[in-house]
Amino acid sequence: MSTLALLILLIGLGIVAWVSARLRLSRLAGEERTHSLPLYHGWYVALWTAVPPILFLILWVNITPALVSYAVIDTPVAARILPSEPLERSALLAEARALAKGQIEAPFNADARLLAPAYAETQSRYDLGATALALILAFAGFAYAFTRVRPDFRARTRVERIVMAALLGASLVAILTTVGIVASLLFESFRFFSMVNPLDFLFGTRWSPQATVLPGEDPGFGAVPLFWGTIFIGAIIAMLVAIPLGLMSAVYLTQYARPAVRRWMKPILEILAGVPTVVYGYFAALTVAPVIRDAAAAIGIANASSESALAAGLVMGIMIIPFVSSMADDSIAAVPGSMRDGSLAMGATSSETIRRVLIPAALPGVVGGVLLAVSRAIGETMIVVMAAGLAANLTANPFASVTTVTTQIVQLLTGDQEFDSAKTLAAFALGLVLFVVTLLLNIVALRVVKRYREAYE
Amino acid sequence: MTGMVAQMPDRDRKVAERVPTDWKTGAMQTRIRRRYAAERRFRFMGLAAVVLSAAFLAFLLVTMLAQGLRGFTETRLALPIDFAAAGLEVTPAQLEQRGADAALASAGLERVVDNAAVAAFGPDGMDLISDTAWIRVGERLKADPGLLGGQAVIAVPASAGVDLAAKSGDTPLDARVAELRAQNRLTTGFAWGFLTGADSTDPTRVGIWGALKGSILTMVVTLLLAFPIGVLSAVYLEEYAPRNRWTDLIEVSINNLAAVPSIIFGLLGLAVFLATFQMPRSAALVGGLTLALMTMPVIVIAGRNAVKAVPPSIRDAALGIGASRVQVVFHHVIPLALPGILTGTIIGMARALGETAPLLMIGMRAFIAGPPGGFTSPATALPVQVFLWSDEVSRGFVEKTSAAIIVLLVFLLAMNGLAIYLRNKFEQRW
Amino acid sequence: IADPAAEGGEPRDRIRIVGSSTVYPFTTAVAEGFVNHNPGFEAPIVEQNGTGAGISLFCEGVGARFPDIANASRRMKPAELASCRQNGVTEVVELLVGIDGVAIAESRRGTAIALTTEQVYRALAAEPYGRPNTTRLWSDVDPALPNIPIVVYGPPSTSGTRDALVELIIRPGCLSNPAMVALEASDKDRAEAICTRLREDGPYVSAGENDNLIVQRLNANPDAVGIFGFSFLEENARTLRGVPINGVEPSAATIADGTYPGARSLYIYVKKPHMAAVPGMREFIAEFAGAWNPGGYLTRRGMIPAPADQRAASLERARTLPPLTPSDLGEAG
Amino acid sequence: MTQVHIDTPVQPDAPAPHKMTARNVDVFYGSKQAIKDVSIDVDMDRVTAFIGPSGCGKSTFLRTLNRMNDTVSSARVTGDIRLDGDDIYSPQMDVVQLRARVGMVFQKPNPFPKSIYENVAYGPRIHGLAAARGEMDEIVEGSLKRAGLWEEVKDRLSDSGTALSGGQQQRLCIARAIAVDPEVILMDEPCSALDPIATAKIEELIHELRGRYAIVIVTHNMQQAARVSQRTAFFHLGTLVEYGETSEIFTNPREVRTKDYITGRYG
Amino acid sequence: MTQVHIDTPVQPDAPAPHKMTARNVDVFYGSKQAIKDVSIDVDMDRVTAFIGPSGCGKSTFLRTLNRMNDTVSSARVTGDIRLDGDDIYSPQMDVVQLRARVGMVFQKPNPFPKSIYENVAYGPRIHGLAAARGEMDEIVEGSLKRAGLWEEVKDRLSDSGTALSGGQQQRLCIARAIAVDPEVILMDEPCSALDPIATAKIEELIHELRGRYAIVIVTHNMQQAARVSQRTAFFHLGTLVEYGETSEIFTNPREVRTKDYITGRYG
Ligand SMILES: Nc1ncnc2c1ncn2[C@@H]1O[C@H](COP(=O)(O)OP(=O)(O)OP(=O)(O)O)[C@@H](O)[C@H]1O
Ligand SMILES: Nc1ncnc2c1ncn2[C@@H]1O[C@H](COP(=O)(O)OP(=O)(O)OP(=O)(O)O)[C@@H](O)[C@H]1O
Ligand SMILES: [Mg+2]
Ligand SMILES: [Mg+2]
Repeated sequence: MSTLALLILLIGLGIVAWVSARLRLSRLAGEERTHSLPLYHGWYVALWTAVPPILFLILWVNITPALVSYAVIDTPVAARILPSEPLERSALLAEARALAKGQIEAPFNADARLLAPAYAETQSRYDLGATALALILAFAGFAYAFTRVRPDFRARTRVERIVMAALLGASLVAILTTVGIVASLLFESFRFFSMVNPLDFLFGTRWSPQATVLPGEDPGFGAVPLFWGTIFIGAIIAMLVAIPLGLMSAVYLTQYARPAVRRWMKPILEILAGVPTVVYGYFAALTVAPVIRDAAAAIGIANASSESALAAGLVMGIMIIPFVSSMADDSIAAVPGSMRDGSLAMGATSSETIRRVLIPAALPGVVGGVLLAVSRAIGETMIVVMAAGLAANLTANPFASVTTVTTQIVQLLTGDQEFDSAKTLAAFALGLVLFVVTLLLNIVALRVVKRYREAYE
Repeated sequence: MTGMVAQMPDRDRKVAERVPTDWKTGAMQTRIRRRYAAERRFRFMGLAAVVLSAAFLAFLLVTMLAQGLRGFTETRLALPIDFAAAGLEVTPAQLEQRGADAALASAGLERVVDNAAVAAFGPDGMDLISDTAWIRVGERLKADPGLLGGQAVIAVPASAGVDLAAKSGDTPLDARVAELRAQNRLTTGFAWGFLTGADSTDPTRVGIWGALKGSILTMVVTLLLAFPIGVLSAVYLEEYAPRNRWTDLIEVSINNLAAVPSIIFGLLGLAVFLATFQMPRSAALVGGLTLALMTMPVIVIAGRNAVKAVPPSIRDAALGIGASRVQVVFHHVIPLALPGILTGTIIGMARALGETAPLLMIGMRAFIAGPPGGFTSPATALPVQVFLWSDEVSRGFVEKTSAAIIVLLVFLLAMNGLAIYLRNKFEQRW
Repeated sequence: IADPAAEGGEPRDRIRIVGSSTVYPFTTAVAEGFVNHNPGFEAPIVEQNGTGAGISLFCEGVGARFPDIANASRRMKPAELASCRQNGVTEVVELLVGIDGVAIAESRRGTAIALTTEQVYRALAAEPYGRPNTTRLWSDVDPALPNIPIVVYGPPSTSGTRDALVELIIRPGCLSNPAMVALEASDKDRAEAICTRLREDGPYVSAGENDNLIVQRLNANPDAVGIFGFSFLEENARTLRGVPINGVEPSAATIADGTYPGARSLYIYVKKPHMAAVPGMREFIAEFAGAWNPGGYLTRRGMIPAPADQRAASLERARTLPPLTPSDLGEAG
Repeated sequence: MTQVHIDTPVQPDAPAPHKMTARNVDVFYGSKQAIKDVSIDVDMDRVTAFIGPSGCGKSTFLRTLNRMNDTVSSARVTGDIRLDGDDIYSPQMDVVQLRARVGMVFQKPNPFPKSIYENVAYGPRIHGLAAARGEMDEIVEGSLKRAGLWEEVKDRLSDSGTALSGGQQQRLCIARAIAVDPEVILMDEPCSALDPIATAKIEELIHELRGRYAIVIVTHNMQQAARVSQRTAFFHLGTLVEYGETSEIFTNPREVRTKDYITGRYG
Repeated sequence: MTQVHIDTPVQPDAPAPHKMTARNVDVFYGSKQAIKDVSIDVDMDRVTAFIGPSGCGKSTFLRTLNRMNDTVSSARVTGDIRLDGDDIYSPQMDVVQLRARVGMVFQKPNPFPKSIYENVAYGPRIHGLAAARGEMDEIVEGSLKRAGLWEEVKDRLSDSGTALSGGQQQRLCIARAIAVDPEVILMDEPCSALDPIATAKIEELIHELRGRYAIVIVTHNMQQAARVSQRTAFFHLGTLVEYGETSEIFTNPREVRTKDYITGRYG
């Protein structure tokens, strides 16, 4: 029986179990009040019936291919034709299996045809076993749970415990993801650092990665220009745009604008954050960058690059406006209204109230928001890929081309180079740095925001 | 209290010294005028910030529209073909069967069309019509097999050069196009092919459907994974989690994941899904998994806020009549928090839909000439398509890139609009 | 438990192609033509990951997990073939599909200059002939050249065009000096460094992979020179002009006959065992062979057709599929 | 504080068992003690009022009586609280059943954002009290009638419960509590958010319900305590200062703090 | 409602001008009328108390007296309110000055999250009342002394105002209001968030301030109104039910609603 059919059968059995548990309960209980509603008894028995065999099936689906393959290897045909080289052998086995399942018509290796019947035969034997085992499990589970159905049985508590386990499991996915990220970055980074000295990487000022690192030579993996470029674009230029615009927009919308204006303008500004970054990148590269270059040329700056830090930073700043403004908005709104009333009642004007009371009181929240915005900006990729170029310059000239960590990751991993080289691995090391920096930024930002929230709650 | 009484004489002495403030003096009036001026300036700065930000948005959208709308049209050339004389080895009966495309391709339709172009427009005829004009002719034939027996004038897509010359000029073909236009052989129409086709190397033939379908498949995977996991963990963290080091760790992870650069998720996908689990490269499945990990924290955070916003009085009410905590959550909290959760989900999904960098990492930047068949077949996604087209050699791709951006923006604005609508509709009902 | 059959990967229904980004636009065009002309087959997947990376992926083995075809903007190296064979990829078929040029170009509004490979090397190398590069103006390189600053927009170090630039122009410019030839014999690594490293102090600007942007920059800065694939020059012939190298201007003709130094042959490498196992391989190769002739659609996309005799030879190979042997490469190399 | 001897004023004649008894109850929020050594009895057919200045622990103590404090993770209860002689904090006690038997009405009316019918039917539904739809209809009607709301809402049972006026909402909450057929009803300042007319209605309702349930009511309004209760407990800073017959407490308090509070010297 | 004749109880002897007068004031929130036709006088050297059940409009009316209702966009005020004879709702009236002259203290102490010194100095600074640093020091010291807080905080003027206890915070807010040298001080339930001891301190402070300012205080606590005020206004459902000498209102109310309220029949 195919796995899918078996799955459907098990679900069917679960439904039968659900119904029969309810019937049994109503027969046993009669008019008596039961501890748990029939529904929970139904679920309890259904889960016991269906879940163990399904878990078994999942396990089974993952291990049978291996078991079947080993069984096939032990057949006389296989002993005769299987090559000894592991890769070839495995390719042959895979093809034989595909032939046996009818997934392909012709194999790469003609020998696979000889092996296919053995595969088909073994596979069907194992499938039969799986079906039998699954059914036994289902009935055993059913019997166990069914006999426990009694009016005073606390089925609800049991079922709820399972629900809680599911909830806990879901929240662990976040941890798994974090672990996955750290593991995948750390492993490759270690390999990189075995080729390149970490100090050279972190403090070197020349970024010109070569695929192979010759001993005794500057490997060109000094990431300082990348770090600088990232900070220059993401934390300096973008913030010069985003902080004043975002903060003032938040102030205007929360303190001055009529509710109708606020209701409309806020979501409109939020669209700025919803536009895909690849669109910003295109916009920056094709519309903003040429304007900036021409403007630079017009004011006599020679050699203005068309891929300037300014173009990327400017557009990124625009993208970040809603982050700053919504965080500022929240923090200003979180300042108790009594502060504002207190100041107004002293005869302060609105702007005095905002500047001297509200913003200072909201400052930690605003700062936290800005830090989050910075972390978002330094992680931004596409705008820089498309608009700021690849030149790892260590320059403070906004009209020059600079590059960022994320851009280099994309370049290193999608450009023309061999895998496993220092160049590829460098991408993971850069990713690790990026991850650590955003982690720190976030922890600081969340601390700041939280402490400040607590101050008012 | 007794202490206060003791100080009283001292206080009274000091207090009497102040003269009442005179608000009518000139200095005071000037001061007040200055304060009001500062107030107006400040307010104006606020307004300017809002207007400026909105103007950026408007400028961006208008630019994209202006550049992209032309991408939805195509230039067509009226091409007379004499099928009867061309010797096409295909019968009308064949055209009505399933293998019609193959029959036409092997019958040499391409050659027939090329010859017709040379016959109609002179030696440069083949440069005037699109390389794939014959496919359009084939479609006409399939729709109307009767044409095979005679002559017909069929509007076929013009080549990229002609298209460009007709739309914007300033190309080597300008003169030729003017001539054709004078002969009334040039028409412009809506490029349906753009909405139904897939990637191509020829700007006159590219379509957005392949990328769109890739995006849809990716989003389906993302939604199916991120939504339930996100909602369940939001509920767990907000309603059940004991305050201890573990939950702190989960919280920190989630908040951090929501801000981790998207490209890092790409690296994760590369290392875990592709390298460790051996999943197929370039597949929507892997893209969806990667984006789901990215979207999940966004949903968790929105979900927690929504759950938090459900007034505790509702929980008390349910607990007070003997509902268990799981019943409280599933009967009351989740239904009431749902609008908030959905809003967060839509916003997270919109972000995932616009995401490019992680998809580049897992190989969704390949050239794929047909729409993806399923979750494991190779696919691209809309934003990646935009990125790829922006890098194309041919100038014809500029307007196609903008057109793709318009399609992408329409989707995103619709999603954001829906989120805003939900938020406004369900905002604070209690 | 590890499955002994799992390393072979799942069976495939479509062709997978990897390799050079230079050949990529042509291969994708062929892939598209292939789908149009053979509606029954799935569209091939074409990835651009560079000649070197592509060949190394290609050479990893025979079977569904491995690509069927590698695009290459240069010939396979004997070492690469050796690694192929080591992994069981014994039957590799080499097909010459056409010729591409690395064009040096400038805006039509600028002062026309002509260069030699040696001048280019001296202007762009990090250490021309072992000494630090101090040139700032073209006239520093050679007094005969105009007195304008050296601004060269070229491919980044991650790009295949960069490899071609180095192989076709920079290295020959370097090796035109006999001392360097001698050095190469004595200290290969040092010679490699001197002859292939490009300067990073400003005049050579690594532009993005996006060649369109280079074109834009040249239009903006008439004194600048750009280096990119010949097809971009053709596409933008109205605004750009090719810079003659060693007295030869880049054009379809000079590239095809090999007189332009920046010309390179484009290859695809095919695994013979895959021809039977992957659906559509034969048709795909046939499609390629139909498209590379003069007037074929590849040439309309900027590829320069190979000379007629080479085309005929390739066609014959596409039919008979003779495996590549080390001696073939030895003859070439 | 003087130890209050709780048995004196309660039952001078018969040893009828108390519905609920609390003995030496302490409640802590983290390390902060909110209730100190409180002992009290709750009887059927009586309304017991808790009074005292803000923050003295009235609500806290009330919530220990049906273990609603379990929801506050920092809260910890010691001492002995029994319902019909069963220790409600013992592991054998099922909180869900406990809360069905000891219902609660809150300060702010908190109907579910569902229809009026569903609001009342929710409790019976989760406890499986009605087998059929008709039975449920009966329960809903009966509860609404006893809560004195039936006449006002019988034609719009499917309207949202939140669309009612404050006083109606509070009566709906009472109906909801009654619907699961509890034995004790705890009310935490049930009228403090209501206008005088609605307040009067609720007070009247309490009078009517008294015959059937043991009722405990927290109130800020001393006049209200005097009007509705038979017995009054005065809390101050977490301790039970005085506990006795309402008439006595209001006319002749034994403690000076009680007297000061009742006459408005503080609070 | 019977029209209250407001002149009768006020000044039987002399026509000394009132500090503030309100005549026929209506306040609307959107279309909902919160205050109906209220007329009242506020005099120097007197404390006027507003009492009434929750939601009757006490705060609303209080806030019309220094135009704090301007901050509620839906609020609309009609009628005539004068400060020293000037219409405070006329376009010529500068709100900034008005609020400096009519100070306000709120229900919940709301010191700014700044130092104690800066809290008090804030008003004088924005109004430019102090030319030099020394002058400002004097203002701060004087205000804190008058608010009876100086001795408690003089050694920690640079500590944050929010670090004080609730009662101290409220006195800080009073000091802050005093610092701009107002003529009228409005207090909206200034003690409702405070404990009895802090309340007593504030009540004492009000007694002392009475000599210098016209004071209006809203309170829920009738005993408090009786203790601190000379004149009392009783509001109900937005109307002014009774207004007169405190002693009279509490001992001999003319209206039955007033009496019911004072004796705890409702509210
Ligand atoms: N969840 C909690 N965590 C910590 N402390 C709490 C909590 N709930 C109440 N408290 C504290 O316990 C004490 C008693 O609070 P409780 O709410 O029982 O008072 P109350 O008498 O009901 O007051 P009120 O009349 O204002 O309702 C107060 O000091 C309060 O601050
Ligand atoms: N900003 C507002 N918008 C709409 N209605 C309001 C607003 N503020 C108050 N109200 C309404 O106006 C009426 C009077 O409210 P107000 O706050 O003045 O009462 P109050 O007597 O101060 O009550 P409390 O004793 O509870 O403070 C109430 O019905 C209230 O709901
Ligand atoms: Mg309470
Ligand atoms: Mg009020």
